[in-house]
Amino acid sequence: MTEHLFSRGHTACAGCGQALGARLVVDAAGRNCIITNNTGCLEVFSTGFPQSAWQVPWIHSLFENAAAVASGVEAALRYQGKLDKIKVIAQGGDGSTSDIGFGALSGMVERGHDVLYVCYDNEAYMNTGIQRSGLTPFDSNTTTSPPGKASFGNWRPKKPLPQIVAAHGAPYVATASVGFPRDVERKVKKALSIEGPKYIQLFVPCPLGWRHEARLTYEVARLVVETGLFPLVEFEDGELTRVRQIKPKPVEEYLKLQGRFSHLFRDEAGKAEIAKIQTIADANIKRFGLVAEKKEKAKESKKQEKASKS
Amino acid sequence: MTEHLFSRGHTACAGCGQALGARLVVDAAGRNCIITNNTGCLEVFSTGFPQSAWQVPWIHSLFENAAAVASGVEAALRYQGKLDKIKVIAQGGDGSTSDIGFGALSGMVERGHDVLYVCYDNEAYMNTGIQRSGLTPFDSNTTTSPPGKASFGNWRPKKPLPQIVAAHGAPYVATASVGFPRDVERKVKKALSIEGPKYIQLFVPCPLGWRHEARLTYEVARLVVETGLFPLVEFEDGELTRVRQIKPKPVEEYLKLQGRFSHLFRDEAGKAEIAKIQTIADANIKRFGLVAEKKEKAKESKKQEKASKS
Amino acid sequence: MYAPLITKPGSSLERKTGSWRTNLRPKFLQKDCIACRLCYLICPEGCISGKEKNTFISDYNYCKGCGLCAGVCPKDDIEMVPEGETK
Amino acid sequence: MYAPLITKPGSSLERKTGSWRTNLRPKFLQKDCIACRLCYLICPEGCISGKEKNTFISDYNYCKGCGLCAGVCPKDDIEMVPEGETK
Amino acid sequence: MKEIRIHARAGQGAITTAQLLGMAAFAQERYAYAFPHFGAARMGAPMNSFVRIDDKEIRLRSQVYEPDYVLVVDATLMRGFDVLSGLKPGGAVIINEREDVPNPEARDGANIYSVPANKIAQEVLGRPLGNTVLLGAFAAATGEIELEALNKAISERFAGKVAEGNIEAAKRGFDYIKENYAKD
Amino acid sequence: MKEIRIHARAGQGAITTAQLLGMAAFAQERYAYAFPHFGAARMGAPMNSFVRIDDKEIRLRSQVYEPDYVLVVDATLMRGFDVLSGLKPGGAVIINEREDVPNPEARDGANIYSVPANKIAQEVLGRPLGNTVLLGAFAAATGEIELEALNKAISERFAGKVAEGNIEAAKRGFDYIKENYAKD
Amino acid sequence: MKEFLEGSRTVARTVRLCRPGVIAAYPITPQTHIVEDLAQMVADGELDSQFINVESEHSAASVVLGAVAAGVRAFSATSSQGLLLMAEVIFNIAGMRLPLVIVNANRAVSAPINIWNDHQDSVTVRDAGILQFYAENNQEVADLVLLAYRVGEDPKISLPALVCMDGYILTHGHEVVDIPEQKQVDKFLPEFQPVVKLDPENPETMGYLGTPEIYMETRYALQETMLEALEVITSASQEFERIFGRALPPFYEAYKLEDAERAIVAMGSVAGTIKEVVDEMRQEGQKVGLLKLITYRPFPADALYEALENVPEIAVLEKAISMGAFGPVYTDLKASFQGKEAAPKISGFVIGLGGRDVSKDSIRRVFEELRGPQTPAKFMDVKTELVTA
Amino acid sequence: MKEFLEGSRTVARTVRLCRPGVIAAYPITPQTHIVEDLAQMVADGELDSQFINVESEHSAASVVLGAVAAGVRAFSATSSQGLLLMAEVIFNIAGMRLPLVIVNANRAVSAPINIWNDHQDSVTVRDAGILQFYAENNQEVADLVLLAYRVGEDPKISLPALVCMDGYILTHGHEVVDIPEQKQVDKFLPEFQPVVKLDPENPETMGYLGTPEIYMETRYALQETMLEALEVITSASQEFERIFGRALPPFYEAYKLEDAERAIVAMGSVAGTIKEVVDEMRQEGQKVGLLKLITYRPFPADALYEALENVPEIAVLEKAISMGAFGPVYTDLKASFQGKEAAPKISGFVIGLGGRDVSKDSIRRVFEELRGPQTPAKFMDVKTELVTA
Ligand SMILES: Cc1ncc(C[n+]2csc(CCOP(=O)(O)OP(=O)(O)O)c2C)c(N)n1
Ligand SMILES: Cc1ncc(C[n+]2csc(CCOP(=O)(O)OP(=O)(O)O)c2C)c(N)n1
Ligand code: SF4
Ligand code: SF4
Ligand code: SF4
Ligand code: SF4
Ligand code: SF4
Ligand code: SF4
Ligand SMILES: [Mg+2]
Ligand SMILES: [Mg+2]
Repeated sequence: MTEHLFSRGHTACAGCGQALGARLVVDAAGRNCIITNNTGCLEVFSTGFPQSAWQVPWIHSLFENAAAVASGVEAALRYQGKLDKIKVIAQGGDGSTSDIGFGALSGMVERGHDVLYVCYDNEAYMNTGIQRSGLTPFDSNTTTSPPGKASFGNWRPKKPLPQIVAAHGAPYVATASVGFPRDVERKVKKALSIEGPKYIQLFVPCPLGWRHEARLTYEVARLVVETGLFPLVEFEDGELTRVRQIKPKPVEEYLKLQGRFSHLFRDEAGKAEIAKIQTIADANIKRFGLVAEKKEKAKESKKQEKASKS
Repeated sequence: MTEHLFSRGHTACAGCGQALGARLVVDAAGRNCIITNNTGCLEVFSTGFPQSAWQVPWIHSLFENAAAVASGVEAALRYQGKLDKIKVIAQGGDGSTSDIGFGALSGMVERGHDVLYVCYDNEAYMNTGIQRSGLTPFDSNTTTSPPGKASFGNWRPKKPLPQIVAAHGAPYVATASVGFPRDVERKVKKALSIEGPKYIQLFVPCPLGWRHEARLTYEVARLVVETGLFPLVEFEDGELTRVRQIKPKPVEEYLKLQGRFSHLFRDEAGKAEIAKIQTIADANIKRFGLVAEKKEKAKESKKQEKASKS
Repeated sequence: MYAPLITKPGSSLERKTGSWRTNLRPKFLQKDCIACRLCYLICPEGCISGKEKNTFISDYNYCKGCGLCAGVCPKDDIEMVPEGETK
Repeated sequence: MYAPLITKPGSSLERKTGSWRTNLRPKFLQKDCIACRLCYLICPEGCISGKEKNTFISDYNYCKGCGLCAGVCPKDDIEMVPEGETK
Repeated sequence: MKEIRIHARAGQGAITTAQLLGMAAFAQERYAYAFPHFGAARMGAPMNSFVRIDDKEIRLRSQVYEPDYVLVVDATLMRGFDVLSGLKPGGAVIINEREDVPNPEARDGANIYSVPANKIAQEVLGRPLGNTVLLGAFAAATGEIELEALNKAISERFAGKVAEGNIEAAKRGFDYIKENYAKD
Repeated sequence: MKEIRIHARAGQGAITTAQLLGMAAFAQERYAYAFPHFGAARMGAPMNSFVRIDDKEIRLRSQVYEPDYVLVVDATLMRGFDVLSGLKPGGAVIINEREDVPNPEARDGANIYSVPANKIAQEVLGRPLGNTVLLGAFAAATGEIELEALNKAISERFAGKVAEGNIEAAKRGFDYIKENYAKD
Repeated sequence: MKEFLEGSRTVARTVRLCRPGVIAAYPITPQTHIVEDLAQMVADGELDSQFINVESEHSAASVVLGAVAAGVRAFSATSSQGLLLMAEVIFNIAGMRLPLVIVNANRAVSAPINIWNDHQDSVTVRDAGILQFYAENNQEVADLVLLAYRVGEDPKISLPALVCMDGYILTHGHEVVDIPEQKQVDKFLPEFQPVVKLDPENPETMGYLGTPEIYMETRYALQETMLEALEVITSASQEFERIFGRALPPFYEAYKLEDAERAIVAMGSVAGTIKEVVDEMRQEGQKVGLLKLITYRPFPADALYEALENVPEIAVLEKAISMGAFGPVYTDLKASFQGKEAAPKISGFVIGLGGRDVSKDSIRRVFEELRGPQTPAKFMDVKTELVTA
Repeated sequence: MKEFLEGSRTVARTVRLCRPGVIAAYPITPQTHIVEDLAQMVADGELDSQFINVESEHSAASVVLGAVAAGVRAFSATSSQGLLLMAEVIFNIAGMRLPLVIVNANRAVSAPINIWNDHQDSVTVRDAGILQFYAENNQEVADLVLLAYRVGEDPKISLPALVCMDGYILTHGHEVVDIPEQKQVDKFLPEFQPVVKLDPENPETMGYLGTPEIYMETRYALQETMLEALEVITSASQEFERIFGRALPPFYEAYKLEDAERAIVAMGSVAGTIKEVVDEMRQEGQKVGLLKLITYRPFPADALYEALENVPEIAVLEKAISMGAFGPVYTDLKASFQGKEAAPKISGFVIGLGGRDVSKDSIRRVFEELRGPQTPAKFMDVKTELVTA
């Protein structure tokens, strides 16, 4: 059996996108890396004492500090003169990354540490039972953004974290999805070839939290890209440098597979909500030029929108 | 005597840009506001027990949580049905805003609270004696980024906080400088007329920490804008909508007034550093189109830089 | 002396999560396989191995039966079958 | 009962920071003033008052002598003078 | 006081099962304490839940070590694990039977009830979730709770169709025991 | 043990002054403890620093309540504040004199030395920072430290021109006392 | 009305009866069900409250701080790492004299990370000036939430309160509880009348710089107020019984203590198990008893002394320890006895850390060990061989 | 070499001698001068170390955690709010058994905000499993930094340590100190040999999930290790004297205690003032003495009992209090005496909070008050009228 650097025998749910994602990342990184991990599903399902799934040096400290711990590991390697040989990777879920651990991530990027940060984006706090995070998408049903008589679920848009990190001026920022495993591999390798702080936001479906069948993880992870809801993009030094173009599918195709959106398929009001979600996809398509033929048009309209100067 | 809402008798240093800035902000906001304040010079020089300079309800809790406390105040006012009558302002120095309190600010913006956040940017931790913050500019001499045999001072660029907050999608983001007091007034009023999270980064010279004469506060605050080092810009919903155009002056004019840059004026190596700082100004001028005649050209080159799509 | 407890790298191999599989498991038909390695890449357990065409196989000691491999195979060369059936 | 200590709004007025001024103070010439209010706007102490032309004045009980008002006045109608001098 | 141990995999409703049992006891004006015991469980991982039932307030907070009854929601858990462990002499084990997993040998006077709960559930609910069938069987086998009380619990816990289906499922489980096992 | 209280405004070098005094004592192989006492001082706000000098290790950590000597770096602080407060009988006060502020009346045998320190500093250093002048005057007036020790302290604390200037300033302060005050 | 409910739901239902205007919390196992239930109530329009999904516990505490400062009753819940991350804010809330209630689902602290029950989290903030109550069962949790609001909001007190419930054991345990009527609660808990608040009509400055001239006085006032809270708790507990017809002893519950020769002092759900063992051992003729400590801060030193002075052998059973020293309750209790007339043997036992189950057998062994020499911090039920090198 | 130095500079100089590879800190008054000095040394190329300007104390502690986990000696410094914000990380570092040294410039905690000295910050983390030492003067601070590294890095111990120095009084106080030679330090403090570390050659998994099956054992090991540290401190202190030719008593310093009828127990710089008063009162013929506690965690309970058992009246003087209870040292000390043969009168006094100056007169009054009835937590030098409504 070909040995992976993330071993079987971990305790993730069947079909877990994050388990898949973590394996892709560490296999792409290779043996000479050190990983720091925030608290979350990944940490729990890979390190229940006395077993560990990790074949590379790995450390978990707290929920919010993987970026800071990685900064310390990086500084230590720099001090030891080993930084050219050993790569440092910090990782965490969307919750730890966009919310409680965002200060530490922002600090790490601002200081320019030579660390790749990977955010496993399953769009909610899964480890604690599916609560809303800053990366939970609009109208998603989570236990702290439940639909109800007075609510359609999460009432805020998904925090645009890749753009935010890119706005920090990080040398490399990318989004990726486990629906495109080779692309994940390429981006991890590319990131590790660049010096300074790098950020990859990796879309990882969670069958348990999203209430889709385990076998649909791959499909869901492709559809989110193909609808335009999660564009695959790359930024270098804050500038958008590459996007994966799509032939947009309607968002329903993506939403209907998942229990977390099932409340939108009940009545007319739900339809109106789906239309709003379509608007989000359309805005992404426009903003990032995801569709080839519309490329020029998009540029056009951008020009018109252009800032009025005073 | 016309009554200000920030009273005289506070204990700021003579010529303090932050004292001036705070007065401009609260006077523009008017009586019907509640202010939450991070720890920092402003809090210390305005509220040494038993005196307070504030004529509006004001609260300080900790160094890092003004944005969260403001979120709570806002929620309480919303619950009481008073949010249309009372404005909520959170404020803090550059250190609390860009570093330790950035997680709370990011969370506040992400959740969409109806709060204006004002960052008093004096480019270092002044209250604790002039240490480097994320907003300290390149090569600035602070006590934790001192020049020395092995250093020219702060080795990182200033964290692009306005762009970062704008990338969150905040409805309104602006930069301002106490060198342009009426502009400050206008921006505060404009911000308060918009619903949702707003962010103003207000440039406030610190004669003590920057080692410039107290009487130069106004001039320094103008020159930083006129050199392009601190562009006055406005973003709405993440898009740049307005900039103040300048006739660029060389950065030396700005730097030479301040002791924090005096180590750059000693020798040739220093000159090379000043040239780097000029590059920063030039990049700003280009990126934000600060110079009228170059406007079209800037657009041109932007087009060329445009992302290659795959 | 009271030592810190230490876990060993890859010791999760001791935990045979194959027992979690209660309904279906993948059957590798080994007929039309083109060795695209997609199944290998996509398995969240990392329990698929194989190199040449028609050699891919899952380690049932760990396979949780999620069905991703079957879904991803471009040649429909993997089928999910009830637990009882033989490979 | 042990009550929380409370400060009163604007009570900083009790603190006469004018005593910090040791060298110079602004002299409002009240000659060429155009009532642009810039001095009023720029004073970090907020201790300048005035409405009409040539009525602007500083409250020396608080003025720290920073000199900003003198610097900002477009008409050079404010001058920094040694402490001893009279207004 | 009677103590019950429930074996299931995370995601198979062991907590709801325990809760329904407690609710049923409460419906009979008895006291109950129902509580789960996880590892940091992920879907599929083995876990337990426990129930205590008594006529007076329940104060004991420890896990159940010597159950009077055991419910096995997922028979595959019996592979390599002795579900009879700690069972009080004369206690009962109710198993959601599965063809490919043999039931344990009875010992120490244990009563073993084997119910095709998932199969029944598939028929009644359209899904192989045999928990309420097992609870019906439990009511019949042990007499600790009455079927009506269980129905009341189910109607409180679920709504509409789901409730109806589960009430039917419970009844089927109850009947299955009555029909297949002589009272003892 | 001798105790010294220094009055200044934040930014006027009270801490350095205290430090130099301690260093000078140390240069004479004595022990010293020099420490500041701020409010949350901003430039211009009144503040104190303290020095203790002794022939043995100094253990006392409280503020100085009954100084043997007082140094007034900024005479404007005497407006509305009695700098003699707590002064030991026969103690000395050395004041950086200023025309527009009257010196206090001597009482309880206090010796009051008035030195145009800022003026001298302006001449010597080109800046009205009379601290080292005052220290020179202190040396002359009290005999607690020797001028050479003070010079040593200044050379350690400052470098090059600045050191030279301050050594000259200290000397001028020393001489000023010697010339203007009879020894007592 | 009596119902069979999960502990977390019991809390959520009780909190709803308290009509908080702002709820802010950050998810952490095993507190999550509490806030999830509250979120659902708000989503369903059953609870008129601003529910703020914050980005960290530091901010959760800061949001409720802001809300109370603006004059609105507020609620939060947390656990373990969350409470530690709040520590700075909790000291601050107490120092600012802002009353609010936080429910803590007691859980062990990292490292190693562990999501199961012990008391290390809440005892760690025992210095802060936040009232602390520990519940044996879910009825008590509910009752203590009501009491905590009532005492904390008393204008004489104006302090935050932490209501502690054992993680999983109570939070995820379903049992029979009596949920009071809204009008009973409204009677017990009148509208919140803040002592100070943020209000443009009367602009106060809150959270000023406390110079050495007054800082110590504010700390003194906090300590004295804490001690005054002992009285307020007593009267509130009487009022509680009057309104709800159910006793809620103010500081502790004495169980078969009168003639006890050996007694255990303990907090939280383990008290139930101890009661069972006490009953069994009493049946065997052994004079054993229990003192269940409910109010841990303020520490009712005198009341405890009186309750225990005649018991010759006392075991303090704790789910926490101050590393390198002793269990916190043990330490406080010993301090309350030292130098007094009664000099019982007081031993300390550490038990049930990180979800280690506490069986009846463990308790019996404590009663037995208690007869031996005095022990300061004996760990029960540990496999020492695992960690001995 | 003897020099006249500021306390902060003394620390920076000593830290440089310890050759830390990574330094991370966040500024907070009155710790700032320490890190500023270190920053300057790095900028000047005089110290080969990675100096990380972090964005918060939570991250400062996390950065040094990461550095030590990667096998490099690390240093941090903080104070007050900073230490509270680190609390979660400090428990974690201790639980992960990572040795490092943090200097804490002791300062009061908010609210109200106050930048002056007391001990509330460091005592608040006394449960964490971090060694705690308190210094009377700057020589002792320097010496304790050396000792802390040596003990913490001992492979039997492998624990973090907090060296506490009084804010302003010591950090900003200039005095005569003897800074050791580099080669002496290198002898006392050999290269750091981590017990576990992150290394691709030998890939360990650190900070795993500790299930109930093993969690309690890790806590037990931590407590036992803390107690073992008592021995290691003793032998390190002997070694210290051998190498540096200067005594550094391991747990406490006894000052005129042998025949004392009244004694004060205290930590930190106030001990100096007390010594002065003891000398004065001895001159007056009063048999008074001092026990200066240096090692607070682990708490040397037995050693303290032995040192104090013959003193009939003991005052514990503290710059901290557990609100609603007593001073932390008082509590620990009382606990160490309760049930023992010697039953002195032990009174608690709270003093010097938030920079309230402690004068010789205050100390005298404590000695006098000590004669009166036992007091649990008497606040000295407070203007009670300020806060009594
Ligand atoms: C300070 C702190 N707060 C809360 C928690 C509880 N907690 C642990 S993991 C987690 C959710 C993780 O969510 P995410 O980062 O999205 O990772 P996921 O589990 O979804 O992969 C939470 C809330 C904690 N461990 N520490
Ligand atoms: C948790 C915590 N860490 C550190 C501090 C110390 N501190 C108080 S104010 C301050 C600097 C403030 O800098 P900035 O926010 O830029 O405001 P400024 O004083 O420059 O106006 C620091 C480091 C603190 N109060 N709390
Ligand atoms: S809950 Fe979601 S993220 Fe966690 S293990 Fe299961 S599938 Fe993976
Ligand atoms: S230090 Fe700077 S910011 Fe602070 S009061 Fe002085 S001038 Fe203003
Ligand atoms: S069914 Fe799932 S776990 Fe099993 S081999 Fe296929 S992908 Fe892997
Ligand atoms: S996915 Fe299908 S074709 Fe590709 S390697 Fe696997 S079995 Fe072969
Ligand atoms: S000198 Fe400065 S403080 Fe005085 S009035 Fe002018 S601006 Fe105001
Ligand atoms: S700035 Fe000059 S002209 Fe303008 S109002 Fe003031 S004094 Fe008059
Ligand atoms: Mg997630
Ligand atoms: Mg600043």
